[in-house]
Amino acid sequence: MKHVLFIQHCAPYGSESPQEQIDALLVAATFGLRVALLFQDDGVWQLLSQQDGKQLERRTLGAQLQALELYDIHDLYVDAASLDERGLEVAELALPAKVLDEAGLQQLVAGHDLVLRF
Amino acid sequence: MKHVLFIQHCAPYGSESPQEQIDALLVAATFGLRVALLFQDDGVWQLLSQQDGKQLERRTLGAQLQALELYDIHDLYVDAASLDERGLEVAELALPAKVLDEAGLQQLVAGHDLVLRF
Amino acid sequence: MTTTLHIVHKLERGRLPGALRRSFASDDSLLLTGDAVYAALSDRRELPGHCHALGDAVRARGLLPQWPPEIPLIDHGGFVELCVRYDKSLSWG
Amino acid sequence: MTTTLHIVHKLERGRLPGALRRSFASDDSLLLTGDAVYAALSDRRELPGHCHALGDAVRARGLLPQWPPEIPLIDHGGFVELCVRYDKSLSWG
Amino acid sequence: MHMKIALLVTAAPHQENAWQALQFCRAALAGGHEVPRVFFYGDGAVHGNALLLPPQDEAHVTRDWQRLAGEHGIELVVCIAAALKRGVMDADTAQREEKSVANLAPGFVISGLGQLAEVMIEADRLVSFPG
Amino acid sequence: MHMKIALLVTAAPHQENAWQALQFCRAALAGGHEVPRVFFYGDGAVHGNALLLPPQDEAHVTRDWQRLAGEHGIELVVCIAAALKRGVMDADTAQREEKSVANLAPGFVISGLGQLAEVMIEADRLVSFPG
Repeated sequence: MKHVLFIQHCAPYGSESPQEQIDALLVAATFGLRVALLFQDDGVWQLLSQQDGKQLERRTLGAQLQALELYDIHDLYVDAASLDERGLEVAELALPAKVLDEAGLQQLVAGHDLVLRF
Repeated sequence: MKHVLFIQHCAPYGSESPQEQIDALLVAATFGLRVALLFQDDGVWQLLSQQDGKQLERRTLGAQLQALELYDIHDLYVDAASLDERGLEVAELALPAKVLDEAGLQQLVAGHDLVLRF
Repeated sequence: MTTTLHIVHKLERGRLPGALRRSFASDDSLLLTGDAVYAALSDRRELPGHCHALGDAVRARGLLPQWPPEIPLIDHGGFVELCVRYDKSLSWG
Repeated sequence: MTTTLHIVHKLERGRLPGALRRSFASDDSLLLTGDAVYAALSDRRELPGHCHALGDAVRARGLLPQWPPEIPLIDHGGFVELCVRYDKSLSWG
Repeated sequence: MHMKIALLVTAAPHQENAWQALQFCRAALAGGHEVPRVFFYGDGAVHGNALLLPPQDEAHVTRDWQRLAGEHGIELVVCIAAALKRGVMDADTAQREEKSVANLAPGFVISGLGQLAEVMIEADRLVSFPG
Repeated sequence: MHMKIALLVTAAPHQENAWQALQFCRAALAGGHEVPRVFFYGDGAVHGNALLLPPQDEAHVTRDWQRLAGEHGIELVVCIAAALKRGVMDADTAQREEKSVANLAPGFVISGLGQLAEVMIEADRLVSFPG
C-alpha cells in the first residue's frame, strides 16, 4: 500500500486549492491509499475553529477537516515554523495535529511514496 | 487628463499578468490618459535584458517594454527595496527607470488619480 | 496629491506585504479583506491607525473570538463609503 | 525512506520558500523551473549542492550571461531522468 | 455624494474576491451610487462563461451578475483578448474561428480594453478586485 | 529503466508550468517511458475547453495535447468537479443541466478523482505541475 502525503499550504476561502486537495485526499483514501495531511505556510489557518463558510456562500472547510477522523484519517501534521511565523499556538488549533520541526518534516517527506502540494 | 499608475509586480513568463498589464497600459495611453509604470517585487525581473520568450513559445515581454518609448511612455519607476531584496543593481536594468525609496513611492502613489496593480 | 484606500487581500508569510508598507502614506487608510484579515492576529503591531476589515471575511475564517477591538469590522456598505471618502483605491493584487 | 526531487517554480521575495528549505533532506535534489530560476542570482548561497535548472526557463528570462557555472542547465530529457533517478518528486505549488 | 463607480474584476469566479466584487456592487447601488460598467479582465474573463456550474451549496457569481445587471442596467464587459485565452467566445468569434459552439453567457458582452480606458476617464472611482 | 510516468496538471493553460508539463511528457515518451494518463485538476481543468484561442504567436497547449495524446494513446482526463467550476462541460452533462452547448475539447474525457487515485497506485512516478 502506497503512503501519500498531502500538503495544505493555502488559507481557506481565498482560493479553491484547500477544498480541492481535501477532495483528492478523501478519494485517495477510498481507493485504499494510506493518506497523511501536513498543514504548512498559510495552510495552518485551516486549523482555526469556528469557521463559517456560509458568510461567503462557501462550504466550511474547517467542518470538513473535523470530519476526517470519521474516514479513519488520523495522520495530521503541522509545521512548527509556519505556526511561529503567524504567531499561532498549538492550543488554538481545532485538530490534534502533530507539530514537526525541520528534522520531523524531512522524515515525513522521506517516509512517503508520493507527496502532493498544489 | 487623469494620471494612471500601473504597478508591475510579477516576473515575466510565469503568468499572464505582466503581459495583460502592458496591454491595458498601452490602450489607456491611446485613450489620452497619462500613464506611468512602476516595477515592484518580482516585477523588477521584467527589466533584465536579453529575454527570449520564444524559448517558452511566448511573446518576449522585455522587447515590449523596450518599445514603450515609441509610444511616448517615459514615466518608468522601480522600487529600490525590491531590487535590494533580489540582489539586483540598477546597472543591470535594460530600461532607464527612476529608483524610488519609501518617500518616493508614497509621493508616486499620491500623485496619481488611479493606480492599478493586478 | 490624493489620498488612497489600500485594499489588501493577501499576506506574505503572515505579514502585510512589504511593498504596501513602503507605499502607505500617513493620510492613507487600509482595508483588510480575504486572507489579509489574518494580519489582525499575525501582524497586529504593524497595522496602521486607519484600518478596517471586512466582517464577512473575518467571520468566515473563525477570527471573531480573538478579533482586536481597535480594528472596526465593516460590511460592504462601509467598504463603498471608504472608496468614496478616499480619492482612490489601490487593490494589492 | 525515499529520496525526493524537489521541483520549485516560485520564490518568496527572491528567496527559496522557507518550507522547502526546512523539508529538504541531504539526499534530496533541487530542480529550479519557472520563476524559481531567479534564485541562482538572488539566493545563490542558499542553493543546495544537488541543484539543476531548466534551460528554457533560464534562457527566456535573459539569465544566461550571469548564470553561475556550478548549476547545470538541463532540458526536459534531463528533467525526466531526474524524476526516474529519485524515488519521487515534490512540486512546490 | 452620488458617484459613478466602475469595477475591474481580474479574480476568477471561484475566488473570494470575485464574490466580494458582487457584494460591493450591490452595496454601491443600495447606497445610491451608479455602477455603469464592470470590466472583466485577466482570469476574471471566465465570468463570461455560460457553462460555469459551481457546487449547488456555493455561490454562482455569473448568474448573480446576470440578474443584478439586468435589474440595474450595468454593462458587463469581458475583454476579448483575456476571454479567448481562457476559452470564452461569443457567437461572432466562434463563427469566424470555425468553432461549432459559442459560450458567452447572456448579459455579458465581449469588447476591447478601450472599454476599461473609458471608465478610467469617466468614472469617479474605479475599484479593482484582483485574484 | 522503462517506467510508467503519470502527470498531474493543476496549472491553467496559459501558465508556464502548463507548457512545461507538455514538454516533459514529450521528453518522457522520447526517453522510452510510458505516459498512461494526464490528470487535469484545479485550474488545469481549463485545458479541456475546446474554445481556448491563445494569441497566434504563442503556444496552444490544448491543441498540442490533443495531437500528442492521439499519437501515443495517452488518456487526457479532466476532473469533473474542477471542470464544472471553471466552465468546461461534456455533452452528457450539458444535456442534464439543460445547457444548449457543450465545450469539452475532443481527445479529453471528463471523469472523477478516482482516475487520479488509480495512477497514484499504478504509476511508477506521478509528476505534478502546479500553477
